[in-house]
Amino acid sequence: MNIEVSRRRFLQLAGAGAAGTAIGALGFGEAEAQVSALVKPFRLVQTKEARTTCPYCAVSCGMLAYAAPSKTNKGKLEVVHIEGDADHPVNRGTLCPKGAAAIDYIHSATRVKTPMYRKPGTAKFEPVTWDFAMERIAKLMKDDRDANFVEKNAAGTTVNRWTTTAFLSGSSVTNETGWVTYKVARGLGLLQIENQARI
Amino acid sequence: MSAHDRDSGAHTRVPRYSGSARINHWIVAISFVLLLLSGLSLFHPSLFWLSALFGGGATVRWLHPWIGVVLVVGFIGLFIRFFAQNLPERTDWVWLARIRHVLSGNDEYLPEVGKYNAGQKFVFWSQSVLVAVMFVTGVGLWEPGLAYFESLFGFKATIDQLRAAALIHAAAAVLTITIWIVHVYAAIWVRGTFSAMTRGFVTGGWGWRHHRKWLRKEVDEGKVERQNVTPAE
Amino acid sequence: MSSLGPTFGRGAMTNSWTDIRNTDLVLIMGGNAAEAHPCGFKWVTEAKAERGAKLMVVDPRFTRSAAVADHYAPIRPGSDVAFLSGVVNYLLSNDKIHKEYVRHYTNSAYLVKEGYAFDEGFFSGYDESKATYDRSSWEYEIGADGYAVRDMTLEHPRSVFQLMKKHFAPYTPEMVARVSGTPQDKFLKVCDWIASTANGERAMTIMYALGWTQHSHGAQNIRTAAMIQLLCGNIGIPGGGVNALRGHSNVQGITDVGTLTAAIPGYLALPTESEPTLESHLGKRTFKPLQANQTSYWQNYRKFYVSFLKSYFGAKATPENNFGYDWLPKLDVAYDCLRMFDLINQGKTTGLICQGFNPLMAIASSNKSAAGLAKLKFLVSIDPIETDTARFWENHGEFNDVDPAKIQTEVFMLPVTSFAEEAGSLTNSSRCISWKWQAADPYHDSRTDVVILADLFNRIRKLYETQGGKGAEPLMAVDWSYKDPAEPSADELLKELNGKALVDLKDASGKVTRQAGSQLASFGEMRDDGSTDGAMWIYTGVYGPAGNLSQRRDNADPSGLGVYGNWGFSWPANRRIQYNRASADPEGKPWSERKKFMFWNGERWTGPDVPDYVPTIPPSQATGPFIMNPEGVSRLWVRGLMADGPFPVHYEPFESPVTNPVYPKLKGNPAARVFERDRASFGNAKEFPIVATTYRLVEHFHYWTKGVHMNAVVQPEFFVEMSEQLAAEKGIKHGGWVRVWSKRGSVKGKAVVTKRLKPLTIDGKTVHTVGLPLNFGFIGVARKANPINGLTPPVGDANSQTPEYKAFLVNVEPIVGPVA
Amino acid sequence: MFPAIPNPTTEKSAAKFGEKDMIRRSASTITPPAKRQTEVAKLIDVSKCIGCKACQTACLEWNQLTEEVGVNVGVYDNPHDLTANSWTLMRYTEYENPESGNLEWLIRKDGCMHCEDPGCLKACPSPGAIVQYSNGIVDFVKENCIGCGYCVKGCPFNIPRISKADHKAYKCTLCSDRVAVGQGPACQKACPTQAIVFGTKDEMKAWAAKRIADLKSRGFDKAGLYDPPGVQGTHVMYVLHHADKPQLYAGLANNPRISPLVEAWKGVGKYAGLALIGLTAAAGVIHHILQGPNRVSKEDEENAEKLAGGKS
Repeated sequence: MNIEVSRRRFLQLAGAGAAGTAIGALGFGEAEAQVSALVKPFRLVQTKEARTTCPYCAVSCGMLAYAAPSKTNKGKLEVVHIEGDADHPVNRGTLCPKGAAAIDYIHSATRVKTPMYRKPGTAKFEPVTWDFAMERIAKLMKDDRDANFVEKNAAGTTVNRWTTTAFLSGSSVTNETGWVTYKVARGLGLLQIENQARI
Repeated sequence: MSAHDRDSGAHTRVPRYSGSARINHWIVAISFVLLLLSGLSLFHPSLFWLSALFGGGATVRWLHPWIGVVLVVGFIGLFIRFFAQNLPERTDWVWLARIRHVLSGNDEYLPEVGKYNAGQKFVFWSQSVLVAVMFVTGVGLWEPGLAYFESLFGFKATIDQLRAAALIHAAAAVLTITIWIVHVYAAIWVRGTFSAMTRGFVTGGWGWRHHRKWLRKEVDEGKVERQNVTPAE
Repeated sequence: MSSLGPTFGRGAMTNSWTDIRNTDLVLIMGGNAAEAHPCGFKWVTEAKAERGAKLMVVDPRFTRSAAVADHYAPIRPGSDVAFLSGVVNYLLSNDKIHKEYVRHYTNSAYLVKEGYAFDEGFFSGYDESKATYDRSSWEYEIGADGYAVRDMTLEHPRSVFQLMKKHFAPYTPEMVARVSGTPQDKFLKVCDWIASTANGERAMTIMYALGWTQHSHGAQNIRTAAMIQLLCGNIGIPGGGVNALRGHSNVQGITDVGTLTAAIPGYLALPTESEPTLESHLGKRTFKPLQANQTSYWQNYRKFYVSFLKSYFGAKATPENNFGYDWLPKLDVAYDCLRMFDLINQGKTTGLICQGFNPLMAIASSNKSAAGLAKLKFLVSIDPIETDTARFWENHGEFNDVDPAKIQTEVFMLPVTSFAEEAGSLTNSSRCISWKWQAADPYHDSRTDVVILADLFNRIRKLYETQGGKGAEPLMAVDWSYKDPAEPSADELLKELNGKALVDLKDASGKVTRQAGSQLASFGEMRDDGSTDGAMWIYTGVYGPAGNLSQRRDNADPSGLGVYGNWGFSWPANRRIQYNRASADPEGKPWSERKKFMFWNGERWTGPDVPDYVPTIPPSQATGPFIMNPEGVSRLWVRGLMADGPFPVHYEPFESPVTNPVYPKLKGNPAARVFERDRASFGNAKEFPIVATTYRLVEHFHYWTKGVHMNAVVQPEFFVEMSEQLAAEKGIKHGGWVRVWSKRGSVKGKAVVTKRLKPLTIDGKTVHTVGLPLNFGFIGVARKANPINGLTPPVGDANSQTPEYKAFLVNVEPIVGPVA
Repeated sequence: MFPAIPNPTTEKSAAKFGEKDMIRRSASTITPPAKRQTEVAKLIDVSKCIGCKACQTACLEWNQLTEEVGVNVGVYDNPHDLTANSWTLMRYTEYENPESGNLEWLIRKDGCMHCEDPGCLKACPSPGAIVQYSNGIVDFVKENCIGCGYCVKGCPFNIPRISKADHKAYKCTLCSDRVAVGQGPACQKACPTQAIVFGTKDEMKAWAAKRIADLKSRGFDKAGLYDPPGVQGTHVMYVLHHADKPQLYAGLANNPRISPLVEAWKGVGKYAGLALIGLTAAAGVIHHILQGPNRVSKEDEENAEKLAGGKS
């Protein structure tokens, strides 16, 4: 029994490449065939590792996500295990009860799989295509904007604002997503933009 | 009829157990043997091979308690049938006091005995108690069964109770097996006994020798049958 | 954040998670770090184990933070200012302050101009009819040289120091006990331990979170804490700081990016309609120094603003059109979330898009929110998981008792990728930007937020292109010149946030310092003439010429002080401890060997961190360490920067069991945000005698993990925590069902009767507190519950508009539970 | 900070221990290997534990266990007890310390202690269903388990649980599959405050000593290590602030040893029982040899006939 206790210093830019590499090349068949008599085989063998960040609180712990071909979502890689990144200076490999269970968030029973639409007055959601959903939302927004956009206020100042639609922005999205959100929401002239910072 | 009966030249026979009593007895007896074998397989590693008779340890684990249930149900039948005749009497103490003569086979020095002698009554009562004990403690060891009984009776067994149950179950098993050996041996040693549980009859002589008071009662009630012809088995 | 900014200059966690290991004393108050930030809390346990640090927890409940504390003091919800003011008074009246620090690094010596006053809880300038202050009298006396007047002896009666002594004098230990219910011995132990750090030898860190912000006087809670740290000299030093432990994994980054009603990325301001021209906007914000030789970094505001406009409108932003300033929407009023839901409830807002947001659960007064949602024309939920909001129209029995047929809202749920299915950068609570890599493919039909929003934007723009419509010009002006307009890459977007040179940048001698097209290495390179862009100046450097530094993963720590300077990139300019110049004395020498961090080596500022300072300014110039502030020093007295006063005052919560014992004339924060329509929804102590406070549990994250199986396993069901005394009084059984109701709503749950909550004696009267965890709702795999915000009051903090979730009034009764 | 164990590799690597390192096997006699591996241990520092249950979810996640969503019964303990799917559990105790007057919230992570002298293994009747490796890990081998539940009674800490689904016994494996590739158990890796650390048993004892010194400096005079000698020590140990009163911590055994009942049952009981049975049988045989059968004589029959004849 030899536990290597030295801290590993990790190289910069050490994350895994993008997902979706040829799955066959990873040799999962072999891993599944391996059967050990007593001690179970280590289940991360030949999975694909990527360094990600916990989606929950603002400690923003470093996580390692291990992916393998999905059994239910054919042709796609899905996460099969998550643990803390021991190289991360803040969390040092640890995770809290939420981070340690984050795989169940990915595979949550209430995960939305496909665009869903609820018609006025009905009692259920129905699946729709992306195209239908996006076209309909764009139309609803344009109608509202056309009806309520204010180019100049009473004093004649150019104000270019649209105050009848609100955008609540998530605080667990990436900075880049945040910037796109900002650009889109402000670009439309929205003033009712908020995130979780205040609450 | 056994050779012994022929040798003794019996001409009377007395019904001792009805058909249903015999079936009842043999259900209990077979259950007992199965329980003994399956129980022993879990009792000591050197006997684990016995589990193979049942198809492996896992089968033993689930089968043993169910056989136990069969035994308990059967035993309750026996108990109801026989408990009245097993109530202690004064003569039992005399019989016990003369246990030396019992072991020597000198029945003539013993008081006249009813349907059961004190030894049989001891077997009856001790097995009755032990079956009850085995059942209660057995439930404690019975994984799915325990949960059922717990919800049925609204209690939660503590781990110490369960540990005690395991010990008591094992100790009771040893005792019950020991007493069972005595029971079986007595049936073997006292020749002429087996037919009571196989065919339901004993010879009059057997009754005269071992249970004379009972024989007198049977005679009074006219239950003794004459046999003029030597049986031809 | 709206209190740290006015005090120190920037509104973010001053130190880093890993720096907490350098502390000697930790105060957790207004937060519950062990439960809300377990992996950050590790550094508290580390400081305890390795440095012998002590941990104090002040909380209405004996929390899991308190479980590992050296000292626990109970407090009534909503009385933190009184408690902390008591500490300030203790430090001042016992002269246990870090004198030199206070003299040189705070505005204690500044004279306040004549006319400023404080009387019976009110500052000068209060307008009762508008419930606001005219803050013009809250200013310094300005000398003939144009600079603020100081008295370095701190003796002048109008010096901030003397005003402060007077202001805090009423908060004696007796008063603290009366208001907060904290036994005097427990309070004094806190004071004593804090005072032990009022020197350059020892450090204290304060860790807080929403337990301080979510009050009608939330910002003032933090202000008082910041003052304590300044009096002890604990800002800018390792192991010190006022550390705001933020909620979501990228709430810091998203706050930086500024998806807030009045923000522009990097803490610039969205113009108001009273600022019709670019100059009128910039003029108000380009602060001149208030003292000689001060950095007053906001002097560069226009460079950052113009660079932002260049990123936002691209080539269309020219000097001739004021870089597109006219196209920006102008505020008539700030639309914070309370106002947003007030308008939704009034039917004035007709569309709502929720991106990773569950407002039905998260916003105060859920019943008001639910009624509002039903008036919307359309609602779009962009979330990996189903939210209660997205299903607000669905009947869930007593947990969401609505009639779908009567709700005409069109609702969309758009599946979005989860955290593991996308790449990009996140900024943690201590401002460190780090990259995450994509681990798996998008789940089923889900798409990234970027793809969804780009699609939406492109579709709408196309509609305007083909059909025309109102306000088409500003919409079309937005720059969208991405390589793939349908899917801007994370790499491209981070580069855009960082900024680049648009033409060759030259120094005074004409030498090219940065070639056209090259990424900027620092915001110091930004220009106000349109020759640079950069959407968010504070992030400049994260993706400079050397590449994407958020991807750096070198966890070397040569100083052993937990700096990790080459891990990711910490804004601003990769500084890990803000205001770190204050770790040295005015001569530039460390306050002590024990607290050595940044120092002047005779030629420049050096040390393990990047100096939060111009590295070549010698100590002789007396440039202050708080470079964002025009004073160069921090503010014990914040001038007119806060809506409810330059000094903190104990305000009772809007629903309080007692009259304000310090200033009986005050009824709540006089400047708090309340809509007139909502005033009737406050309950009184007669009907609702019990104080309630809401909080999250360590097993759950807000409203997400009720849909996460394992978390539902370890904490399956809503409950109500209460003391044994209250349970006995009400005949409530441990584990039995109870109903809790306020003036606004009602919830029911199991009673957790505990020794960890105790009744307190407030102003002579016994006050009970119940604890209400917030993590449950009607969608998910955990047991269903009513939204806890059905109980909370619609009142917001005067500065941040954060609702008062942490202290309100309820009543409790035992009930027969549902048959299940 | 106890040094973090490096991240796992996804490359295949040889297991660091296996069948050859077995030192005990239930209901079997085996020859232990000549050389023991370095003993490993998990140290649970109760004084650092914040009761967050990260260990619980990490355990469920790594071991791919699906536990039921329960209910709240007025306490933070969820599930309410160990189950076949919950191999570890936080147990919470509110204790008002009479000496200091302070409330203490004692939170103990319950689970298999990996005893040096494992009662479960001793009680197990099924050969090879429970094994102990020379590094100290006590592991259940599902294929050999018959689900009898004797391990539950044999365990001095009441840890194993029988699955209602497959009727096999389950408990913490100390993540033997992780330890076999040089990793620590999942709970240890997750633990946010390093209240759980993992290493060689000697390292753990040394680390515990440091923690105990810190606790003593904070007024916990009775702080100490829980490595109970009654089971010859354990490979999961606790640092307790009140080592003199382990029962304060949700009934942690004061002086755990294999229950005398179990000892009686599985130790001397086995032999005494078999002996008694054997002796009884032997007595019968001897009696029969010495005494011969007890036969009914001709006279008996005649007397019976006479009796019957007289009456009928």
